[in-house]
Amino acid sequence: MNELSPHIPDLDLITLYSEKGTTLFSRISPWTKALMLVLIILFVSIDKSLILAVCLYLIVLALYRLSCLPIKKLFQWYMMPFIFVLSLVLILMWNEPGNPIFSLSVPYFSLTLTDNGLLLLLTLLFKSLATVTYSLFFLMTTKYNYFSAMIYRVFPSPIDQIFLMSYRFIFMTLKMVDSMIKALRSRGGGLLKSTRRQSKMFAEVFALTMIRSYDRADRVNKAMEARGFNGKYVAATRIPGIGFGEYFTMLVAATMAIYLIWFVKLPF
Amino acid sequence: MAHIHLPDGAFSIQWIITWWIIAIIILGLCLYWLKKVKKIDNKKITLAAMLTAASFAIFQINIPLFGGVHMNLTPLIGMLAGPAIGAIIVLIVNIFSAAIGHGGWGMIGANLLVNVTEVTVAYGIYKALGKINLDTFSKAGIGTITGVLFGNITMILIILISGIQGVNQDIPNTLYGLSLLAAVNMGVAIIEAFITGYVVSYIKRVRPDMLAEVTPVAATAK
Amino acid sequence: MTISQQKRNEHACNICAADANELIHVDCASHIYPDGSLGIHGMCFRVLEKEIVALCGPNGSGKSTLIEHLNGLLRPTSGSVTVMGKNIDLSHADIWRDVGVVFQRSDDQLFAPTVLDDVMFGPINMGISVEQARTEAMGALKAVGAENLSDKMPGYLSGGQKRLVCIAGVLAMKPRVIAMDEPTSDLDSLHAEIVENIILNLKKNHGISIVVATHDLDMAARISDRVCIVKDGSIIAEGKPSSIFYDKNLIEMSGLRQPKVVQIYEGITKNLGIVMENYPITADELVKTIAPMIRQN
Amino acid sequence: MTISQQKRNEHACNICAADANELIHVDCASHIYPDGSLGIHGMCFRVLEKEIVALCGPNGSGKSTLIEHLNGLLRPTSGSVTVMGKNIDLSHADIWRDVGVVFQRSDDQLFAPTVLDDVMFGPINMGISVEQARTEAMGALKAVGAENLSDKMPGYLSGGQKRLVCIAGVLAMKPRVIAMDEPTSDLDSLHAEIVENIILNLKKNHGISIVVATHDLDMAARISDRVCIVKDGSIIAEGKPSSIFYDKNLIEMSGLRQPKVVQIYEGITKNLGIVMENYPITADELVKTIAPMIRQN
Ligand SMILES: Nc1ncnc2c1ncn2[C@@H]1O[C@H](COP(=O)(O)OP(=O)(O)OP(=O)(O)O)[C@@H](O)[C@H]1O
Ligand SMILES: Nc1ncnc2c1ncn2[C@@H]1O[C@H](COP(=O)(O)OP(=O)(O)OP(=O)(O)O)[C@@H](O)[C@H]1O
Ligand SMILES: [Mg+2]
Ligand SMILES: [Mg+2]
Repeated sequence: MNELSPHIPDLDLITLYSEKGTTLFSRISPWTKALMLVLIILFVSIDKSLILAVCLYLIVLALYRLSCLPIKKLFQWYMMPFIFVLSLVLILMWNEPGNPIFSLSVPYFSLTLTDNGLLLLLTLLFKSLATVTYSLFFLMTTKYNYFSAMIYRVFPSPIDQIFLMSYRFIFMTLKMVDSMIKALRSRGGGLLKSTRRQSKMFAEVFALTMIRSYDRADRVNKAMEARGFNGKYVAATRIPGIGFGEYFTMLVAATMAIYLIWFVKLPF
Repeated sequence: MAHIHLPDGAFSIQWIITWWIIAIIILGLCLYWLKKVKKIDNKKITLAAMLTAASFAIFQINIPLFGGVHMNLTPLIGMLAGPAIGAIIVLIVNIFSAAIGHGGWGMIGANLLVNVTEVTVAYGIYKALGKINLDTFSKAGIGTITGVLFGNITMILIILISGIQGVNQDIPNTLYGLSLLAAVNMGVAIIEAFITGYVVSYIKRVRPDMLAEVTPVAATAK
Repeated sequence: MTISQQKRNEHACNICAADANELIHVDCASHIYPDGSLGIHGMCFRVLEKEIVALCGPNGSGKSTLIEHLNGLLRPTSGSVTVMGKNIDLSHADIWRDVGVVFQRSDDQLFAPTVLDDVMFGPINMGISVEQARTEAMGALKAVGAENLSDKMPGYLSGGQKRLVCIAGVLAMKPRVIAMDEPTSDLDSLHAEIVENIILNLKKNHGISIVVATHDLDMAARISDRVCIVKDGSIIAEGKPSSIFYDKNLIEMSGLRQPKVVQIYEGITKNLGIVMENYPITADELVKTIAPMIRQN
Repeated sequence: MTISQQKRNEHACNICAADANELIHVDCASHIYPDGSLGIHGMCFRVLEKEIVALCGPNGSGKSTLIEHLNGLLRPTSGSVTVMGKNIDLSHADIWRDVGVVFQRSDDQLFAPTVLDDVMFGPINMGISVEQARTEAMGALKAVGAENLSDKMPGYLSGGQKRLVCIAGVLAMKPRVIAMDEPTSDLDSLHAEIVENIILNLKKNHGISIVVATHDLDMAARISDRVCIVKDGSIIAEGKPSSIFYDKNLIEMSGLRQPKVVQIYEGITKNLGIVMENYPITADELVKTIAPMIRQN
């Protein structure tokens, strides 16, 4: 999807890796990876130490690397998570109680960055990067049909149906949007003109995306009814179960996490 | 979208669970209503899936204004799908977003509450303005601005209540910081309002039946 | 040359109503879309057992609208549609089991995350178990030569592969009739040939009747037993390909062009001022007709 | 029969580089999509002044990818593309003025609320006044015979009408080259003929060079001055339609089928065991070739 942004993960590329992957991580049970995701989220929510956050991040990064996934792309994709963390913390990190590192004062206004403020930023950043990296690792090592079967098992109807169908439709919609923007660019539409003209042009693209999604929903629904759709469809892929070794690894990981969080005193 | 997806690690575990529970209750109510009261049909399901995909795809478009803006058009979802299906749509969009690293998994509960507020308020305002003599562009624009405003307020409340892990400032200080954040958000909301206004008036012109949720009159008149 | 040129009167259909091996009978059906445009109008059409019927007509003539009537996706505003002796207005719930539809755009039909899920969708809706549905689905995929695609994501298939999977999805339900809407329009000639062969095969080996809507009169000439010319929402002529396609006035009046083979044969005979004796409609037949003319002279 | 069968070596292009009336020169360009699939590979291609070039190749051979390189929508991963003497990597901003693209799906191209707005979009982006843009747009609509559609909403047009509007939208920018991606695939034969005539007319009356990607070899034979056979991302053969399409091995090896006319002529000559003398490629030519054979015998 070259007309879209390079800093947003490209679903086609992700799917390519997940379909072609042959490393150990592509073979272990998707359920294991899902449970590990839960463990990681719990970990970053409970943990208060920067050191542990960095360690977790490095471990996840190593997993990512070991699965032969593209590192350069990963760093490009960090952009949005970075912005989200910064926009939240960049404002809150000032004037934290602690030892001042840096201070800025203009009339009526003073900003002080303390060690705790900086720590706050870094900790949240690493925690966030750890989960982001793990999510992408999960996506890029798990086959699409396993995901669909998991969605089918986990969510109640009709959420599962909407979810599954939208999972498929996203690819079609992205292609459609991509070609629309290409067509616009081929007539000189991609260049920055007036703000007003530019917003109008994008609004027209968005409106068309919506309208055509509507029409397409109509046609897809017809095609489904032609095959007897009665409000339920089944994702039938068999998902590999969790192996003994995988249970064991998770147990060890969980125990270690608990030990590190509650029984080890770290400087920060 | 309030344009901020709260990242994982921002809230402590108690609050993550709390917001999730509230979100699940709201979703449960929506599901109950859709199944028992509204009797959702197959077509609505397909349509919701399409809107989910469209909303996710639209977010991926980089608008080259002010160095790059992304739109999520959550208020528009409200106007097209109504609040109940809208809630399911934003849930799925949030899950997709979390999967590619935009917003935390643990934060889906909280993010969902913010989005549901936007969806519901935008829907309500647009519908309420239906009786007033106002052009579609303004109605949709006002709906969007108000929706995003309330979404922002919800977000500030959620952050104030749960607190960011590691932040030890007093409430006024935090509030001050968050208001700044909200102000930036409202700036983006103005672009979003303009765009949503255009989008809705385009749709109104070409496919008025798509706005049946908010203007039932137009649908029957067709 | 005998064309059963149907008069647009109400009794047109009653004549054929008695046919015993009739699978579908569309009796003077009209359909007006909500926005007032006329989809079909006074349409009389039938499908017999084990035949391939081609619907040929210009853009917007109502081919797709007719096809959607065949399995109850659309209901006629007036007139009636009878499938396997059942009126679709009265007992519509099961019509989709008897008549499968392959839509114009494959992308709209392939909605499931994987090819296998998609092909299993129909059988599961018929109420059989998941295991059995899987078997049916694999069988159908095999019948179209696409069994190796079963784990793939539909989005990543080529145009031709998508079309095969769509056909398999319908075939898996073992319908009596399959209607295909422009099955070869976006395919290259090799893939188009594959689809043509599948169509012929479905009739021959599975005993399925097939309705094909198409712009490609050459293809229609090659595969169909009967051609219906659709114009302005109704069938203005039907008959054997050889008789329909040699009626130049009829074809041009309908906003079409004769198949290449016919154009060439007519060109030659006209150029020489001789009378046509045969009516070749495929390239092979044309060669067989002309070669002796050159030789015998 | 002379086919300039290009060897896949790096110097293939240097030979033709000196051509003075060359508008576009694709020099050994390769494009790898982000997901690793090969769009084009070692592609050498050029467009001269006032010519119609047909790109023929099976599904997925890289025709659309090549077309998107012609006006800078895609950049080659390696190799280079030169348009009107300017390398698109260095000075890309204006390429879209010189080369217009009509996409495979009209729907993707028509985005404005009315036909006129849509056709005016290009001219306005070129920086001219709205009034002038309106004049240009109406002129372009007239050139394709669609001036009466100007107030309509694009969504409600028929397939053929949409295609005409797309062509007008490109024409309004007065490009030197127009590339069309399967312009007739979803059209009936009458509309296809209209589009064919517009293509011929654009070359004759406006002096525009046209690149047409198509599966329809019969159409390619009728309209093109030069045919390029695309396979696996590069051009494996190019030449006059009469020489390319009579090379059965080449065509079949590329995964295509010869045009109907050629199949018939070859069939006849083979059946009679005579040597081909002419190489007819349109129905008219075939008739003119065969009729005397029958008469003179
Ligand atoms: N959903 C719709 N709403 C309103 N009018 C429609 C709709 N679908 C088709 N029509 C109209 O009904 C008529 C018949 O259309 P239909 O799609 O059946 O033609 P077709 O023969 O399949 O054409 P094509 O060869 O282009 O596919 C046309 O005039 C068309 O504009
Ligand atoms: N956006 C994309 N991302 C990845 N691969 C692509 C993309 N577009 C095309 N390809 C691949 O590039 C190759 C060439 O595709 P292209 O669309 O150029 O072929 P084509 O000749 O136009 O085919 P068709 O006749 O079906 O239109 C194919 O293998 C295709 O799978
Ligand atoms: Mg049709
Ligand atoms: Mg193509």
